[in-house]
Amino acid sequence: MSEIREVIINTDRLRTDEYLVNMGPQHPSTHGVLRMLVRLEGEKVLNIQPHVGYIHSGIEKMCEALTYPQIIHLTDRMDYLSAHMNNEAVALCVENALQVEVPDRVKYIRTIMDELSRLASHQLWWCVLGMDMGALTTFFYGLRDREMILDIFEETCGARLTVNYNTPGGLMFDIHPNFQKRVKDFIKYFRTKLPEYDQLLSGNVIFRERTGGIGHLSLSDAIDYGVTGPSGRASGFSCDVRKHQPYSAYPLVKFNEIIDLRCDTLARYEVRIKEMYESLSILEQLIDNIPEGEYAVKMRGVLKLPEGEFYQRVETARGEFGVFIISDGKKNPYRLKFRSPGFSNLFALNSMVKGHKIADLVAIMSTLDLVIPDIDR
Amino acid sequence: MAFNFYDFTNFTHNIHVGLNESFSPFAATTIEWLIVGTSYLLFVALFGLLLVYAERKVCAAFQQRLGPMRVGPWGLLQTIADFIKLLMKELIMPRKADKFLYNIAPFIVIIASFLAISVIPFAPGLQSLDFDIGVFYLTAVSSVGVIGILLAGWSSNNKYSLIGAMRSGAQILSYELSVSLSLLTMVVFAGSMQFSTIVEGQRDAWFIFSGHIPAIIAFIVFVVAGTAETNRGPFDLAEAESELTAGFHTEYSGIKFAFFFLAEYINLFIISGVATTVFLGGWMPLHFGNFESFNHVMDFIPPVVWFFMKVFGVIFIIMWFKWTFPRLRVDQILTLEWKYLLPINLANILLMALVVLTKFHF
Amino acid sequence: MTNEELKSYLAGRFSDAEIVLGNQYVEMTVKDDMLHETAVLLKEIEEASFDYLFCLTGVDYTENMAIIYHLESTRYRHVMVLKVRTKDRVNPVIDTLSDVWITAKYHEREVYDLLGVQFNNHTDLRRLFLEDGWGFPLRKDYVDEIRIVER
Amino acid sequence: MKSFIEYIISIFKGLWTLLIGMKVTGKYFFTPWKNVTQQYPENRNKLVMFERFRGEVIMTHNAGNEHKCTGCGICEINCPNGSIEIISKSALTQEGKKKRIIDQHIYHLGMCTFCNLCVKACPTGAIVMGQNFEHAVWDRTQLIRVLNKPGSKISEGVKE
Repeated sequence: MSEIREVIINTDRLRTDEYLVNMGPQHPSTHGVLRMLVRLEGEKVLNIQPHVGYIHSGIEKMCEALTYPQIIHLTDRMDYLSAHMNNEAVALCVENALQVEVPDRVKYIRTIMDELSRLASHQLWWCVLGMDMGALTTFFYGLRDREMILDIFEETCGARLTVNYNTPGGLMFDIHPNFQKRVKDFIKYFRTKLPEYDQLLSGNVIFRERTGGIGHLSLSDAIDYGVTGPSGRASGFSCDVRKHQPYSAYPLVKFNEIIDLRCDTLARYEVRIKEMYESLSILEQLIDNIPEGEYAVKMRGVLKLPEGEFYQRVETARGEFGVFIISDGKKNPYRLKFRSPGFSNLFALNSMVKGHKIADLVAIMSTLDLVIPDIDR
Repeated sequence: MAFNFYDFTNFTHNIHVGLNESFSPFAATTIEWLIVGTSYLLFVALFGLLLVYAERKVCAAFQQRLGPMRVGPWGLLQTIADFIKLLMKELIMPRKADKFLYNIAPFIVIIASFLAISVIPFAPGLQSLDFDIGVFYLTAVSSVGVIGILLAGWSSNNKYSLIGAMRSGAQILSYELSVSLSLLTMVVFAGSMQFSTIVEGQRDAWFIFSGHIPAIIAFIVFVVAGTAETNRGPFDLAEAESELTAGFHTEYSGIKFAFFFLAEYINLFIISGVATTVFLGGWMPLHFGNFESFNHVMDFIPPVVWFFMKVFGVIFIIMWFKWTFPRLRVDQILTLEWKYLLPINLANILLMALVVLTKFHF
Repeated sequence: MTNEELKSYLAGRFSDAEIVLGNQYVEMTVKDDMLHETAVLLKEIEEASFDYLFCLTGVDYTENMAIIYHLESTRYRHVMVLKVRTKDRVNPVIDTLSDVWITAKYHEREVYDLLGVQFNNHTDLRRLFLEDGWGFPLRKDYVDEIRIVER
Repeated sequence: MKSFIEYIISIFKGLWTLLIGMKVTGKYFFTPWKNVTQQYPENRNKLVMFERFRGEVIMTHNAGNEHKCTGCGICEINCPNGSIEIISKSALTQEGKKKRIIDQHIYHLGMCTFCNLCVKACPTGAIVMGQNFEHAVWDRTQLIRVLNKPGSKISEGVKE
């Protein structure tokens, strides 16, 4: 209640025909425990205030007491849909600090895993978007296809979601003998299913009417708010870390950075759909060429980073993920900061929803693709 | 008492005569009311359960799932178990709810559905109300239900419920127009508002075939508007669960929620039943001009079976809509009605009048 | 610009700032009263145009607090690190940069929440994750005997 | 007039896209044998987990009830959540020397995040990840497990 009063008192007063609605923490479309204080006039959204922190887990504080391999396993739990990329960010950061060069095999496998989890994440995003829009069937089609990727993860990494596959200096295990065959099967299968996604949702007149021209986020706003990932690229913000500061095997593959200048919900949707095609093409380029070699560099039992500051950026499915380690030479970091993409993306929401309807708020939020533990950390 | 699957007229007539012989006319009428009322209640409850089960299985099949499989063979008893669960649940009322309106709302919704169901002819002789203004009556009572929805949303003391109810009000009031106009098109064609006459007029060919283009347009408009009027499918704005959690029935639990739930499925049945009666020949078998042997085989299937086969066909199409399309936004739903369906409908009535005047039909 | 060019450019432009070439990026430390002015210049100057703030970190260095800004230019794609230290540790105060980069508004709320750094002129300085009266968990002297189990 | 034609065309185009969508769902409706869901408790007998699946930490014992755990405590150090506790005791070797051996390898399943760090760190390969994933119990105390079986001892030839 106090916050509601605060809004009434501090910001401009509620007019007679305006009212406040709490969306969340338990609401079907917030995808977790996010609460938004929505100021409405009839169906029209005037203003929203996101309130986060319902599942704040203090990961940054916990990391100050953990060793680097242990930190990696915690990053699974932030953006659980991009677990591989989060793992990789910390692993790369530690490797850069220790100046360890990992074998090519590791780079290739890491890139393949990144793209697989990007695909899995985008699939889940697609089906959840459909569900938020009221097309419930998309949910099951998306999950059906995602299941194949999760099976690949389970076979090679031993877990489906919290994989913890990267370690400083390499990988936890070598790939499973079936890995390449399964990935190839998946690529073949998913190439036939992606057009169905288009037929079911992208082409649908109701869907296009509902998303086109909704939720405008201009380029300057996107940069100012730090909106990255597919959401930022749909505003014309060229922010793909894979292109600008390539890591792992990304310098070796050819792919396009999908940029859309329409800045609306439909653009954010189409950027992600096109990114799925790009991910498939990256997988096709890499999967047959995994070089032979070691799957991990032999590292010391207790990793101690040299004194200094180390930053590593990677591109997760939601945008730019950063790890900032300040080390004082001990086995655990002095301060560790995660720059999570969802955090910046969420707060751009307010500038996008003004004047739209409640249903648009749900659609816009869906195309931002928020994962709440990523925001709360 | 002769029992005949092909024509219930004698059967119902015999009951009527038998009751009048044994009791005074007043008592006989009362007993008839009770029998009819009970049979409708039973029918609605059982058919509602069946429809819920069918919806789950159909939606599961669309989504490559199996649907309920645990309770009973193929999960057949699942909805009964759910119904028992709903009966046993606690009835919770929000603290500042308007008690009287809150309690009465589910009944208004379900009574409106019962009123509407009474004019639908299931088979020859199996129709409780056969007005000469049947179509008019149907359009009138089917719009009463929205009052219950509005009351439910208003009295719940919940903003989500209120938004849902207001959406539903705007939606049903507009789509009522399209439903009535598309029915009116067929009334122009049939030349009667009485359901039995309308069905009788389709003995040789169903209206959707004999009325060709305008009838098909009217059918499509009717199915779309009917879907919207039952708050289903892509038009389920009133209970859009990703936006409004559960819309107007957010605060209802237990049997009161079950009433809303049941009413939704009865409405689905009514819309399909009316579509069947007016466009698809009601309980009339499928006849093709001069194919005598084919027509004879079709006659062999009892009219009740014909009626329910067609009803399930229409219900399946409406379910197909629901499980395929994304939901519309509230302004788009009104755009669809006022800028698309209504002009099409008006033009269609003119076209139908022309067709009738020029006798350019089969 | 490469890191060396950027370093020499910044050294010429901001004479009283301390500029070093770190592990990856050029790191520039400014006085806390110069922070806002420097940030505006970094964003506005044509050659620098650091318009994208991608990371804002608060650090507790036991004698004072540091705020570290990671900046990137979306036009030239060069990256620099802007650092500032507060004068006081117990009641650290610093100028907000939320009017320069909007995203800083929320990152600063996070820093305020976890480290207790006050930002001058911040329009909406409330706690982000934790309740009022929780304490500042990322400070090195934070103790919480109930929730933190030392091993 | 032009806008009127566009209006008519937009209706038909819209209807066409809707029909395409219905074609996709309809295709799956009429091929129910392609359903993808599995009925979990019923298919339990046929359910095979991947060999690397991380369900729980177990300690392998051979036929003679011998394990390979020396009680060195490396897994305890490597565990990020403190879900492993090693309680050791001192015992006399055959030569009469005093030596620390494992008494109880306590594993708190409720705290475990299945990160595989303990298994990776174990110098003798005593603990491995098991495939069992059905961890529901009635009482939280049942989540605390002792991994070395009662009466077990360290097998011969394991390097200390």
